[in-house]
Amino acid sequence: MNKLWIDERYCKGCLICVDVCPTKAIKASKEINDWGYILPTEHDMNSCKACGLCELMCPDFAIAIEEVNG
Amino acid sequence: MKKHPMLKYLKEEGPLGQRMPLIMCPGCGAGQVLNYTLHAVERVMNEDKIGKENFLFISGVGCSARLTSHYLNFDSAWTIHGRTLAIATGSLLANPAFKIIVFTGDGDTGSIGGNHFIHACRRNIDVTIVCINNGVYGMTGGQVAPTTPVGAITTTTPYGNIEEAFDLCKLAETAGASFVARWTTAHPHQVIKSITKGLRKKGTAFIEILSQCPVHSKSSPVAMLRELKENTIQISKKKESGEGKTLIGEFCDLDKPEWNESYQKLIDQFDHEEGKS
Amino acid sequence: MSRINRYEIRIAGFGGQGVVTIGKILGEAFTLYEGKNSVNTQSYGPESRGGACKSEVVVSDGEIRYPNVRKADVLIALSQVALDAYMADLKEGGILLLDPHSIKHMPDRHRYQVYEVPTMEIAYDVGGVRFQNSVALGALYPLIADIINESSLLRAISENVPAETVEINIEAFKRGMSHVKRDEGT
Amino acid sequence: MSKEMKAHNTNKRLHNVHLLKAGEYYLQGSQACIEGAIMAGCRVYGGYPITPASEIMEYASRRLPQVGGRFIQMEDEIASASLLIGASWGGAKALTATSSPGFSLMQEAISIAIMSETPMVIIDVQRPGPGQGYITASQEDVMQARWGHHGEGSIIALAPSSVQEMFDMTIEAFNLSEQWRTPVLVMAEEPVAHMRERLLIPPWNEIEIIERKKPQDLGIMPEDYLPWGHDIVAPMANWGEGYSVNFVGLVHLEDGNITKYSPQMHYDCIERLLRKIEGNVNEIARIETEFLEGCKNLVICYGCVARTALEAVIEARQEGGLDVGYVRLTTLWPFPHEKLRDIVGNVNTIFVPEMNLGMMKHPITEALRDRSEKIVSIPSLGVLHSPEYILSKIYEEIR
Repeated sequence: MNKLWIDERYCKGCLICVDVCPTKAIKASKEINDWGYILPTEHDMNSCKACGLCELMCPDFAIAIEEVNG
Repeated sequence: MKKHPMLKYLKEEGPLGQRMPLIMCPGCGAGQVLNYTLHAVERVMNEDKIGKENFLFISGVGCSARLTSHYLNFDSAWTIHGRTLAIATGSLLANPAFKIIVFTGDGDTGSIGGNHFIHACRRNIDVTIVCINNGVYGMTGGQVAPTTPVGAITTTTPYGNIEEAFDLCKLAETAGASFVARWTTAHPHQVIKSITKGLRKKGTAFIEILSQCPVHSKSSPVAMLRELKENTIQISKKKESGEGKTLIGEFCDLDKPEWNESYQKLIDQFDHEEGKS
Repeated sequence: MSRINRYEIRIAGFGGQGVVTIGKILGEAFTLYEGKNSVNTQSYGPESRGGACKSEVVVSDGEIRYPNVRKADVLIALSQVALDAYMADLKEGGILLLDPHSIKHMPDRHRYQVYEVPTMEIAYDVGGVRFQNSVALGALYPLIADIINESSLLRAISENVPAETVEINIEAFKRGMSHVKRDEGT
Repeated sequence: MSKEMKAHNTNKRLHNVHLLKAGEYYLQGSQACIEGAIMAGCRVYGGYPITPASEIMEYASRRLPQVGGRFIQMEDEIASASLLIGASWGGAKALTATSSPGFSLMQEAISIAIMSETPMVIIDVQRPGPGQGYITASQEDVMQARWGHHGEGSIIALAPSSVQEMFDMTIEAFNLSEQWRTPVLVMAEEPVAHMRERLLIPPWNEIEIIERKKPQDLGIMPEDYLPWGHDIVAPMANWGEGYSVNFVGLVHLEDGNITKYSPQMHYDCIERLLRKIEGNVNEIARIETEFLEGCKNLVICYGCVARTALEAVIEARQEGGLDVGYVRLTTLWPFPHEKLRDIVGNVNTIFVPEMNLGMMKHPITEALRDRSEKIVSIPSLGVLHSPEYILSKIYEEIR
């Protein structure tokens, strides 16, 4: 199952990644962080195909998918 | 912790401390344009074996301009509002081999930078202009821009904008740019393809990218990205679809003499010891 | 009303929480409806959203010369970043009004009169985050009731919000007033 | 003048129904500035976005149409300043506001406005420089205000320090520009443009408004009219009034003729421009003073720094027991050398707090060098001095 990495220092909670993910592998979390942002979090990483669209469309270079095969 | 694939091209830390995050507002299209541009630069560096030191990023003033400031792991210049192309011309005269990417906005290019814009295209200088068009002056607080649609309410058109907007691509094409394209931030792969082409293009490549400004349009980044997709139509399919949609795609791709290339011929007529190839 | 000389109120949070509006409303209430002199200033980071943002009001019966807060009598902190940034300028024993949901850690509480009011939560309950500033004003009122009348605040609020939301804003103000409680926290 | 032309002449206060009623308001300095311009009869605004002056333009875009005026956002600051020249000679009182980088771009237009004696008002909400510098408070343009334009000639520059003065001084700027046929600069700073404070607006018909002297009013016929003659301040016929005025930027005779060049004609043309302003400094320039009687030390300041300086002076006198006087330059240019010398006796130290590294300190030194043992700059960059900071410098020198 691939692993989702969010860099809380950079993410501003725009949630574009959640919207563009073709397999709905990630979703918006409930928590608000110190800067008042709602961060993306894992929803169903089994469905993640590591297509990289979330990384490609991220305005703040704050998301990365680590491919874990097998 | 796995990092974003393009972070290696940014300076997260400097010798005197933290430099990130980007100053952009949440969901701003400009950050995405930087993401796409770095993908294109990486492709040209790797496939064409061009060293990182040949790349030069120049920006003016405004939200688009903040993509350089102190973030890039490249030579970069965050300069004067509207004067990017005059500065780029200077760098090219000093070193014609530079691969120059100009980050600019619809105000930086179409308003204060208008004169330099049309002259750079006329001269067809070797530069890739990445124009982030969000249809508003974002950094200063949502004022009207030369690309704001008629009727739009902004902080300086409280009763509706009465002025027609520029078509920056037509302007570039008419002024003589050899490569002109328009995409949106919702078309990442096409943007990367066009910027890559622009970097390989000899002469002025003007790539306009329609981009979202969530703060000044009181809308969400996600909703605006969807709108950018729905309200645009690619040039190849233009015939079937009706009016009202903005044309995107690659509008012109000509082979024309590039300024330095022509000037090199002037130099070559004189024999220089070192000039003789 | 007691005479005051440079009573200093600072409101801080991130862009979009109505920090600037609170300052403007307070200034108008004091000057137009209480006859006091007041100066309202605001600082804003280059980013209008998500950046640190503060607004200040200095109130005085006499002339106000230096316009900025020297040592705040009241600090309203609506986010952690804001609290960290501006707590140092709060007078010893000054009033610290904060939103407990967005403030996770608050060192040396004992040095100030700490009051808590869940402004964000009440705002959502009343109708949305855009009413957070009226909630905060409502929470502030009882703490400075000796220098301002409720009617002045309500009138200033109604002058500064869209006409159709005046009722909801007044409701938010009342809710804020009733929910503010002294945090006796050890 | 044709009927349409008369109706079109936006200089008259046609729509006074929308003027702010007399009374008490709580406005931002940027808003007070536009209300002042409207009261003065300004009906044309051209500008360009720049932090921290955009609020002035935004408020103008809302207010001007309401009073029958016209607002335009131009393509840049060069265009905005050039627009003022066209509007002024077209018969309108015209205004723009910018900040330091934009102010640099406007210098060429200011220069030709000085040469052609074109009334216009420019608000400069100064920000730190050079380059993009920063976006907060600064007084680093005060020398550019006087010496930024190329060539000789002088200019009038005022320095507001409150929301009330953003209103009053914009009116004063228009009156001075019309009275002396010159560009007038209002050298504001970010704090005074953005702060909100009480603003008292008098009834519009009680505010003294000065209009440019007209050849028609002096019975001067078009064929006899000298656009740059008749008096040290020449009467001004607008375009469209049948006087066939040839606006020129070159050295010229009083009728605008530029062919009869001679060094003497050149000297006469330009020397008059300088004398028109500098020669009338005592009438134009204003100074405010407090606690000057027999004071041994003195603070000379201007703009919003004056607010901090007065607070510090009062505290130094009350708590420190020091005899410190206070002088505020309400007008920066023309610099009031004589007035200063008339009111300042022999003192030990003159403190000059400025939001720069020492600029107005130079003309102050030139004027009062022989009246004070020491003239000490109190510099601050990008932030308004705090009273504590000024006090610490005063105590450091005097204790």
